[in-house]
Amino acid sequence: MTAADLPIAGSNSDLAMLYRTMRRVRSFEERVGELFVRGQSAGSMLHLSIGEESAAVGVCAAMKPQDTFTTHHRGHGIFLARGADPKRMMAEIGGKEAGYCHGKGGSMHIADMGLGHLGANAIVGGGIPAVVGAGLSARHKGNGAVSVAFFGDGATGQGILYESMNMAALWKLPVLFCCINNQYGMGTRIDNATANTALHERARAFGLEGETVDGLDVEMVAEAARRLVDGARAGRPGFLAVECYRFFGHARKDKSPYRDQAEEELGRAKDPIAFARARMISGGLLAEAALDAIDTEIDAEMDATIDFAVAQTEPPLASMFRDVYALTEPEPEPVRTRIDRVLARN
Amino acid sequence: MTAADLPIAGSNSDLAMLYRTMRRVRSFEERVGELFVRGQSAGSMLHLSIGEESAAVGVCAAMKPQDTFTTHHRGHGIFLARGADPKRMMAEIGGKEAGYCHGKGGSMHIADMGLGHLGANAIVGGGIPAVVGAGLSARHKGNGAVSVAFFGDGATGQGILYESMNMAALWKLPVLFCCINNQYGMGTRIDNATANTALHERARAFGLEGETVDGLDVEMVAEAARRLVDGARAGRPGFLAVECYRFFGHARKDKSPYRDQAEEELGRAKDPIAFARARMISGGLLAEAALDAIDTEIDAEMDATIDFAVAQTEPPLASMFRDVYALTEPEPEPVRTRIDRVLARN
Amino acid sequence: MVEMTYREALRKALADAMTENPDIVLLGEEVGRYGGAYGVTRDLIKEFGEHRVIDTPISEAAIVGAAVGAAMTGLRPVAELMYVDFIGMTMDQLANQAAKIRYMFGGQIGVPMVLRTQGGTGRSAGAQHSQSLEAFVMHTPGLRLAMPATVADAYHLLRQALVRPDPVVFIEHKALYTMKEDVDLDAEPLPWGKAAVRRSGDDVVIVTYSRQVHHAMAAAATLAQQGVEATVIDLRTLNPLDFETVRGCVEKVGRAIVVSEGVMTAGVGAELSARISEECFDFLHDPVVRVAGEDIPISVSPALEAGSVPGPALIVETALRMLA
Amino acid sequence: MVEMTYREALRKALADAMTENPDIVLLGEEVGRYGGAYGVTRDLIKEFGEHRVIDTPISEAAIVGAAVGAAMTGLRPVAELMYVDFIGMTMDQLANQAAKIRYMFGGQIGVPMVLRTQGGTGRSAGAQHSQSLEAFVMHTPGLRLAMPATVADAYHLLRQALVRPDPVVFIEHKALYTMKEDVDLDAEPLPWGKAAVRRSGDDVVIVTYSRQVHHAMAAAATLAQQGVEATVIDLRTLNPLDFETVRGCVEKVGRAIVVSEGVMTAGVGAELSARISEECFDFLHDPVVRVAGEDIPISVSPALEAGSVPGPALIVETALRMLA
Ligand SMILES: Cc1ncc(C[n+]2csc(CCOP(=O)(O)OP(=O)(O)O)c2C)c(N)n1
Ligand SMILES: Cc1ncc(C[n+]2csc(CCOP(=O)(O)OP(=O)(O)O)c2C)c(N)n1
Ligand SMILES: [Mg+2]
Ligand SMILES: [Mg+2]
Repeated sequence: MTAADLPIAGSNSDLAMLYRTMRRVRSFEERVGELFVRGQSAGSMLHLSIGEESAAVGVCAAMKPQDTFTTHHRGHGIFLARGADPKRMMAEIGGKEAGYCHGKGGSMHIADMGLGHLGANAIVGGGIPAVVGAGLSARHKGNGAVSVAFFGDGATGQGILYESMNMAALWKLPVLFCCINNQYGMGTRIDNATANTALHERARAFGLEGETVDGLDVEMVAEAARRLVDGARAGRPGFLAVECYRFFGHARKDKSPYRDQAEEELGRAKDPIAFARARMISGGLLAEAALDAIDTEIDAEMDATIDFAVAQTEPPLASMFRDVYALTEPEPEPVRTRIDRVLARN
Repeated sequence: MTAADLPIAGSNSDLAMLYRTMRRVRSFEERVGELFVRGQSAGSMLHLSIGEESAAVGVCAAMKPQDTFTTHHRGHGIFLARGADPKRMMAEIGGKEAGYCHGKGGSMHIADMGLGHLGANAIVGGGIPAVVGAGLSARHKGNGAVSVAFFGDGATGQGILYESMNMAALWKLPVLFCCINNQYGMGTRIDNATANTALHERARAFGLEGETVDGLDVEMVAEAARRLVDGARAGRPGFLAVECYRFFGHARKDKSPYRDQAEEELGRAKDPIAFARARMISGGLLAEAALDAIDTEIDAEMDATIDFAVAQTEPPLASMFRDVYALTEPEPEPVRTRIDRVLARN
Repeated sequence: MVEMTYREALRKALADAMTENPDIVLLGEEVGRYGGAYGVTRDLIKEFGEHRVIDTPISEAAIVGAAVGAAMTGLRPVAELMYVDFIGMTMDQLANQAAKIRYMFGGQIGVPMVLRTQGGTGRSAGAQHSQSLEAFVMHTPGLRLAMPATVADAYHLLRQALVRPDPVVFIEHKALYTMKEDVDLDAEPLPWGKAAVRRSGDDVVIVTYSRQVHHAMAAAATLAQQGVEATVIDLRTLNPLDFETVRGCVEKVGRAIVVSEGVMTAGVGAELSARISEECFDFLHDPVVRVAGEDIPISVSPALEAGSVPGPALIVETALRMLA
Repeated sequence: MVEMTYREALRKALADAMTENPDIVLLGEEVGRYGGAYGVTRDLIKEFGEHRVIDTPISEAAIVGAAVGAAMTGLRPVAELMYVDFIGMTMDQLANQAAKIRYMFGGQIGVPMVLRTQGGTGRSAGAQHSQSLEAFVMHTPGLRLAMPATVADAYHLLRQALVRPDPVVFIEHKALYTMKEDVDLDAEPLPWGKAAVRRSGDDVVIVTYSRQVHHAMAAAATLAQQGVEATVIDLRTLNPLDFETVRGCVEKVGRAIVVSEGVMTAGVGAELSARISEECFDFLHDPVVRVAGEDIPISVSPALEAGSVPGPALIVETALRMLA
């Protein structure tokens, strides 16, 4: 399946479609949480993007089929917004053979070349410089592709972000740096990680177009993203910070003891899905009932992803040695084989 | 010899003293070149600071005895401005036992704890984060020490600079980041390394006080440095870019084929020493003859550093195993000893 | 004797050392308010304040670099690297700065810092959160390296690391944090740099460290049931390396298996196997066998993850075949 | 046959490959206008333009990271790391990204890039510009590693690296750039991954690579004058490692010396010594001996620098004593 022949979920930016996509993201993330509770996930390092759906959906809506992107560890929503198959995603999160990466990558290492997903990354900032390289490829091939690096506010602590922004600006590459600022890096609130939280100012100081947008309104996010993605395509690389709030703990086991109730309630009140829903109803775009119907349909689709993932098989043990190197190369020699040879003399 | 009992050369900032110190730096650097030509230097990786004396001298003039600093690979002038013994410096550059580091460090790794010199570094950007740690120490001990990181424009390509500036701003540490912008990193002119050459803007975006000053006028540099060093001491970390020009090649063997005559002449015309000299004469501060006398005296002193260095002995071979670990620890076992043990059976 | 977990012992070592030495400061990601990703520094910020337990931005390179500068100016920093997998971002500050400063500067100054981190498999954390990278450190002159396997060593090695004059990389194992042991912390500890013979037997010597010590002990117990007596050596520190203890046991027994969780090729097992083969040549009845991690990345799939590293079964099987 | 330097051969390999494959781009510090710190890329920017020979800011981590992204999107990047000593800043992008992407993503995509760099002593460049750090790479599954010793290999191994499907770290030796040899580049080269037996002798096998091959050959010549015949194996690539060739020679001769310039502990020599001892156990008359760099940093003092690494004399001395 390639980006070309697949309907990029976000690429239609009318509000109903944006709502639907955000709703699919949230419904999926809720099911990821359930997969964990049912002990069917591979590990507990599962980072839900609930509360920041507008960033994933709004920015993906501005991307074209030939565009590419990398994400951070909290990337489920971005990939779904790009048109991922939730079943294969859930299977990967369960560490199953049917997953996007055959159970080797898991939640933090999902990728799909068909959709231009150059990979999620478990290293904070680790996926950022790749878009500079993708930008060089686009320039070289003249294929008009933009490459977007999605990362969190915490990644602004990583020097490689600045090295990458400097290169993109210097070479005028078709690149967008998208910072999903959910206010927290694990237990550290952004103002405990930096003295100036107006992150776009740094990008401007390096010569990039830099903006910050409120993630509450997905239409505003989509609009800002379109401006910056189109600018990047025209050789004006950019930076977009989307302000939102991480509704739940950092990973499945974190109950956020480090922040208080009041702050959480305030943060969760900034719900882009509820906001879009209200606007559609008040604007007479869609009636409550119609929206409920959409939600029910989506929840049913997402319920199925759990059953699918649970039903899948673990990758075969021998697959462990596959894909360390290209298939045309010999696989690494198993330790057992080496021990056998050493002990063969006996 | 400690900073306290040593007259910090730069610490007197009247123009005559600033001139004298700049002149000593240049005279020393010229002798370093001569040491190389005479085949008496340890290697050819010798980076002369000719043309950028005002940065070293102006900033050191703003520092106090308890202050500390790190430098980049082009750090001779900074250390001299701080009050280094040119003989021991030259001996180190010659790789001799009498040098500051007993011939192990050389030109790119001179250090002296007595003068608060935490070390020159051969890794571009490598010495920058140390000042954040020195800042933490000063905060912890309440000794009012400021720590200054000296580095070149090329180091602005290194992410660790931004990680360090972010920490310093976040923690309000007594730290100054001093970028000696001589317009080049090896053969790369600054505008081929970044899209925005107004480097202080980056520092400001991280929440630091940021300024750029023209290195032609050492008094202006000293004034800006005092403002920022005092600010840092008061908990307002800063960044100072000193604009100058690298008069000669990157290292001893580089003839700068990558830049044209015209540009070089323009650059070399920005000579902080000639500028200070002219100002003192026109201002009637010192007469030409008096200045010539100073120059002659300094040149004689610096000539002696070559003779001194050449006369020194190489470090004893056995010293190779010393100082890998503390003297209280056993030295690493020589390869020969290990081979002996293995072959002892024969 | 009190019962305590590996995590609690580490925390107590930090608390006790910080109480004794006011110049010890902790810095790292989430070490303060969050209490450490694995809870080792829980509540230390309440006890010692945020100027001694410093939450940092996500800047591994600068964290280590700041620790270097702090150590050079009179503090005794303990930098925490949340996962040893992130050492790649710090290798310049660690290997080119911390490790070489004393030497390059001719012995003028040392860098008495501790870099605490943790590694290993066991949590389906995937290729970038499950590695065992101690070989990088062992291959870098100037860096000391401690890897505690027991609760008592978690405490004592950390206390000892905090009085060493040189930089110490201290690698914990994520699968051991909840391990409980009865310990008497007042009992005289083994000296720094000394290996521990955890069990003695005359048939085969198993040389290992960190979590694999427990796999080796489990294997030894199984082997005993089959009449095979194994000596198990816990190296405790890889630099300094107590090869004398290894030599003594191997020369007596004549057979050695070296076990490490890190990938086999050019790993710690290679150094141990090479030294034993070179220096105990005339005493070996059989070639040294390396039991180590496969030369592959770690998968999130629990099945593949478990299959990628040694366990008791492989050690038992290897010993039995060696003695067959 | 034409006479050519190691540097010229490398440059020709890049030029020829770039002419054949328009997707090859070079990026790194000073590779363009300056022509490379050691002149390997001199004038290539004039020939191929600044979009294929890209001067970068001083950002090692992002240079490697950009090469990874370029390789994943259809280019064949050759990133230059000016000194292997700077690998510390790139280890995350190299070991956690380039090396693991194919695996983590289940084989969807590879990272066909080459990281060209140079290492070793010989220029009084000091502790941060004289290291031999190939062991870090050899210990990282997913990375191939080539280290040419001859002018012909400088050309052929680089050409071969540029058609490999996986990331290749290509480490040149700074002391070899000016070395001249007569080469016939049209002659069929040895296949990728095959070691070269540079000289055959029945008394001792010397296994090495890169610059130490020349020290080993010089030692072998001296030894021959004293009636000792040495086999000298040039491994050429450390991953893949052609152990079959080593095994064949060692089983025939029964004595082996492994030589590397990098520090001894946990280095490449350890892996080679361990494998030979483990796999050729019954054929060894004597223990394998490692001749390697001292476990110390490199000094700028020419005397100390030279004393820190192996030279022909130590190899000769070791062989003679082994055969005594
Ligand atoms: C290099 C690195 N350092 C630290 C971590 C541990 N870690 C994982 S996520 C995270 C917080 C990241 O915060 P942010 O970038 O804001 O992303 P978010 O989790 O908020 O989406 C940290 C510190 C890591 N995975 N990689
Ligand atoms: C990490 C690192 N990358 C590259 C180099 C090679 N190098 C040495 S100096 C230099 C240029 C530095 O330029 P700048 O920072 O402006 O200092 P200047 O030489 O102009 O004083 C380079 C690229 C190095 N020593 N360290
Ligand atoms: Mg965040
Ligand atoms: Mg410069």
